[in-house]
Amino acid sequence: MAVKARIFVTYKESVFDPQGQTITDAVQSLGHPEVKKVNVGKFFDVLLDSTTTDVAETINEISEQLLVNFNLETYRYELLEEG
Amino acid sequence: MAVKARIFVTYKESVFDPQGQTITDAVQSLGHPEVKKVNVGKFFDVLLDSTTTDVAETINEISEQLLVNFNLETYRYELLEEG
Amino acid sequence: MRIAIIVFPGSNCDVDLFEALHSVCNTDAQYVSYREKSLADFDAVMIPGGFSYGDYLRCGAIARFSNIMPEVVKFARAGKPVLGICNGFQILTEAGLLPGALKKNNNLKFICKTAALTVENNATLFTKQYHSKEKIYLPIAHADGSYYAEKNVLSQLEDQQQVVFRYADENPNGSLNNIAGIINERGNVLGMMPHPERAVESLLGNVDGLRVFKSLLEGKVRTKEASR
Amino acid sequence: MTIKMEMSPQEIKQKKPYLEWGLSEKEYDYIAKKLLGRLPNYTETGLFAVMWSEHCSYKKSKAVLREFPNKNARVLQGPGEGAGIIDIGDGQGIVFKAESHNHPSAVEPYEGAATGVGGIIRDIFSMGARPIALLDSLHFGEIKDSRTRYLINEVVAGIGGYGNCMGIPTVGGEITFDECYADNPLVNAMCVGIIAQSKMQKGQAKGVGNAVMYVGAKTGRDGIHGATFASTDFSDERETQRSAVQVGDPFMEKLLLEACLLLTSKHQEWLVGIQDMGAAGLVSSSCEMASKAGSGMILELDNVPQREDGMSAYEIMLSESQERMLLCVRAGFEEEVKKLFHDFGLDAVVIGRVTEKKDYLLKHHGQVVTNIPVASLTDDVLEESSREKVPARIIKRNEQPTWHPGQLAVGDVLCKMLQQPTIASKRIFTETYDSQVRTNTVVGPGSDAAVLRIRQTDKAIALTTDGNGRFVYLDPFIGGKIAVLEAATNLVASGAKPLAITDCLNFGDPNDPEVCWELHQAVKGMAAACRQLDTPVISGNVSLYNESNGTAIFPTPMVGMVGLLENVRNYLTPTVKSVGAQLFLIGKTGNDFAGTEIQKMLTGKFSGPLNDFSLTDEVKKMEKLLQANQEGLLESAHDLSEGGLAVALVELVLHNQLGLSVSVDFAGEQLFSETPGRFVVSVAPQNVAAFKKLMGTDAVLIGEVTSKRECELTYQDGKTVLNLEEAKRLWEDAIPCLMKSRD
Ligand SMILES: Nc1ncnc2c1ncn2[C@@H]1O[C@H](COP(=O)(O)OP(=O)(O)O)[C@@H](O)[C@H]1O
Ligand SMILES: [Mg+2]
Repeated sequence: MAVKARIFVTYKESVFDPQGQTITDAVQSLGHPEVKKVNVGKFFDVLLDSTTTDVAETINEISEQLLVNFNLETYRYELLEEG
Repeated sequence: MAVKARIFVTYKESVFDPQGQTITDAVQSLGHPEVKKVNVGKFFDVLLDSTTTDVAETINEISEQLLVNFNLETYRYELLEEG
Repeated sequence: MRIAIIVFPGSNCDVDLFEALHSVCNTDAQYVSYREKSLADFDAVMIPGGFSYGDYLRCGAIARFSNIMPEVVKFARAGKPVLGICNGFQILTEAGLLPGALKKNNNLKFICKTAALTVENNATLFTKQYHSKEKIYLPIAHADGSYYAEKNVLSQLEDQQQVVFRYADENPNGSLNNIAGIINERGNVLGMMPHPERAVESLLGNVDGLRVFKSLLEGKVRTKEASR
Repeated sequence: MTIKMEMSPQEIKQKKPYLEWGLSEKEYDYIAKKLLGRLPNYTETGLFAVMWSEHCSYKKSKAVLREFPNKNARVLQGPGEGAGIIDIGDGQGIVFKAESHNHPSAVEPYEGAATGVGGIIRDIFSMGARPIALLDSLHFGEIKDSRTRYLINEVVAGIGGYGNCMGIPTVGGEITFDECYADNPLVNAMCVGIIAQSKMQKGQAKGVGNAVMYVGAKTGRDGIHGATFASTDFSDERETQRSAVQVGDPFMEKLLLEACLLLTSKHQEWLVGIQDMGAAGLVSSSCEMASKAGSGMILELDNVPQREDGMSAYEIMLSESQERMLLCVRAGFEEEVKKLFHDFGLDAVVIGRVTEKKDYLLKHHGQVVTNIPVASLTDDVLEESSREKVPARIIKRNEQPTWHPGQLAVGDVLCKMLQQPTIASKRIFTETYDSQVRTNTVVGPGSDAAVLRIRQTDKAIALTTDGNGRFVYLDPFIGGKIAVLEAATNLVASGAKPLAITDCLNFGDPNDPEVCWELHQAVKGMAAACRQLDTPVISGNVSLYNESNGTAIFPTPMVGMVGLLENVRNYLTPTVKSVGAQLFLIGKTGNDFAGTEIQKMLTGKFSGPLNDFSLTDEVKKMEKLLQANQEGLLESAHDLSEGGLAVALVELVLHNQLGLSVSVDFAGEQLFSETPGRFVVSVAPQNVAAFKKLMGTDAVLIGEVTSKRECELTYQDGKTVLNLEEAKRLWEDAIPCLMKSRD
């Protein structure tokens, strides 16, 4: 059986997110003043094979090496149930 | 009190995800053969003000009008606890 | 001088850089594949613009893991000149040779136009032939050129004159402190978003970029194009 | 989408699923009775449906296309291959073609436009050429609702997204706006490449036993029936069409481009033929390669690299997954070719062989799923002669009184004119295209034509696209002539001699006899102009069924033209260069108001008959102008198009700080007349005598360049002084402002 994890990557608080701002404006002008703010992030769904001994280690490793740029971004992950 | 929802947007199953493919190749060649597949998605964190009468309706409306491209993508959302 | 032009899958300004060095500056330039494992015999390394790996994860994020990059790092650590242009700049930040990162442009679009710049530091290997605070014009062509670094990094860059080029008149992309190009502390690794290699021939309407190369090649070169 | 249980041949005959795929009952019967002598199975029926679609077979337009001249001494490759090739001397050729992606872009604008660009690039490198430039001709509805703004933003982003990533500069094109394109935008892309003549390739599969190799991206279920989708009218039931949407992968295509060019330039002895998989994917590329060589072919579909599980033969053959190429490789060199592609990280797989018998044999899971003559798919298509009928609006047209603007407040009208989206600055769009990469762009977007130098020579090429709906709508024949003439004047104004054209014929439903008449007349007009100019049609594309919910677009042929400058230093732009230079108007100005921007601005529509003109005279005039330029007599040149002389004059001084003083001997309204074939040029005082002598009565002195930042205009019935900074601001802000507004 395979393991699936979802890694969430977002801009750090201090980093201005022009896309979030643009979308917030667009949503509000579409007639949704009740929407105060939209932030955008990305996620990676990672499928690991069942032999993976230390899932957390793999996830952290690939996030830190490749998927996340710590100058701008932070991440967290969660394990997904098998779908 | 405000309400926060997270909308997850992914490519439909049948749609080719060139980004995911390229990232999968990169992760594997970094020495992680245990990673079988990486797919990329995006999410929107939406902050709604407390007066919002029908959260589900707002979320579905802005997803369908703006956030999701139904030619290629699907979405689902969940309500987040107050952070 | 022998200059290595590193070619990654998806690089596409490699030819332009080669022509600027070879045809215009009469310099010995060589393409070096991302797969190579040696930079011996080269006097300078340049990383061209383009879309390495399609810019699919983040610009430059995947390229930095290629075989050649540890060599580029060694080369830089040895104090030899390294220039990254556009995607090359992004790769240098991803590889940690330069601080900070390049975000999506504020208008969320690719922008190709001529940008006004001031030469903030003309005491570098790459800018000796410009005047201090000289206003020049160079083409930009990028979607992710908005420079970002934490406050302390920014102030260090400013304090140590590491900001080499700054956007003048208008900030096209939202770069902090209007930064268009920075150099490392040691002064041998320059990253810049504008494309000097696109501005080396009067036929194409602009020769303001020529002196980036001439500075590095130090009077040793004969050039076919006189500077303006 | 997976069809688990396919219908049997008998069921197909009874349930007629082919009707939905665009095959008529008559065609089905012909195939069964005459071509095969048996009922076609499910896969075979699908192959026929897609190969016999208009998009692949041109069954409805073939007869008309024969009107085009397609040969002269310079033509190295005419229609019939991935792209046409024209000789520019020194053993080099210029390769070019245009392609429409209208329907995919209407449904999914970003990916539709992006994959349109990707497709046309593959056509160019499949010929062995290095792509060096892209152009795009776009026609949208008026910018007045969010849907249109969305379409524009996404289409423009898709074009830039693909071209920028590939490192091919987008150097020119056009964008116009009219309500008729609201639901059916036109997205036409043109790609231009350069080739050493010794490296020209063909899409052919010959030599029994040679390998058929598949390279590039894996096959998925994308775009099944995309070709037939492009060939049928679509209404609002878009839901069902969505599987036709494909996603572009420009990074993959960049790898494919470099790998293919390495193969075609360095290893010609390994290669027999190469073709891209475009519309109708594997089936059209493979059977066309076999058909062109008179060969047969056997394919093992299990070997086709697949992205999804459980794909049927039908799906594998019809998939329009992007970024794939088909090669015919000399037997014995399969491993070398594989290695070459693997070095670029690409799949390269032998999927079949060339056979002797002229049959098209497909095997899947050990069974023969198709066994039909190759020619039945490609050559035996029932050509349809179309009934033609003159539209009522054309018959009634001559009864209408000729429309005149009448006396005008020229200054105010001109200011409003500069804000018409079709005339206003398109910079917010073109700025998102990398127009300079490869550092050959001498003149980029915003001029009459783009100019690219050819390295290692003194030469340059000039490129333009011109689509013209409004004139063709009023008079297809004269409009067709104007479309070609307009492209030629753009090149001449850039200093280039026109060489050849490609085209996209964007028309409505060909089952409508009126549409057929329009198509035929427009092609006749275009062909006449091409003959006179000696610019053969060396490639092109037909896009029919451009209507939504029953309303047709303006019939809109797009002309992509390539010209040559023997010396790059002779290039011209509209911008005037020096104070005191004399301004000349070339060509007579008539009362040509039908179909003009001023007519649209003042009346809200296009109406009335067009005045005909002599192509012989036009060509003579252009030749003289080219000669004047070669003799170094011109400082700048600009051809007159939308908005006539008034707008053209302002365009001479948009990019500098100079002014103009102009006086004409006609009425103020005629400043907006759009008589075709006119130019305004500037000549330094010392060259005026020589210039006048050469041009004779074709050139009329109308004024001079001044240092005052205004345009002083004197005409028969008045005088206007236009503040140029103000004019420039209006021209620059019009589209950004419209794009920002909200519904
Ligand atoms: N309007 C046209 N004028 C001239 N040639 C055309 C025209 N339309 C199509 N052709 C030619 O017919 C051939 C097939 O065209 P097409 O099916 O569009 O090519 P592809 O298979 O690359 O999509 C090409 O060589 C093309 O140049
Ligand atoms: Mg023009």
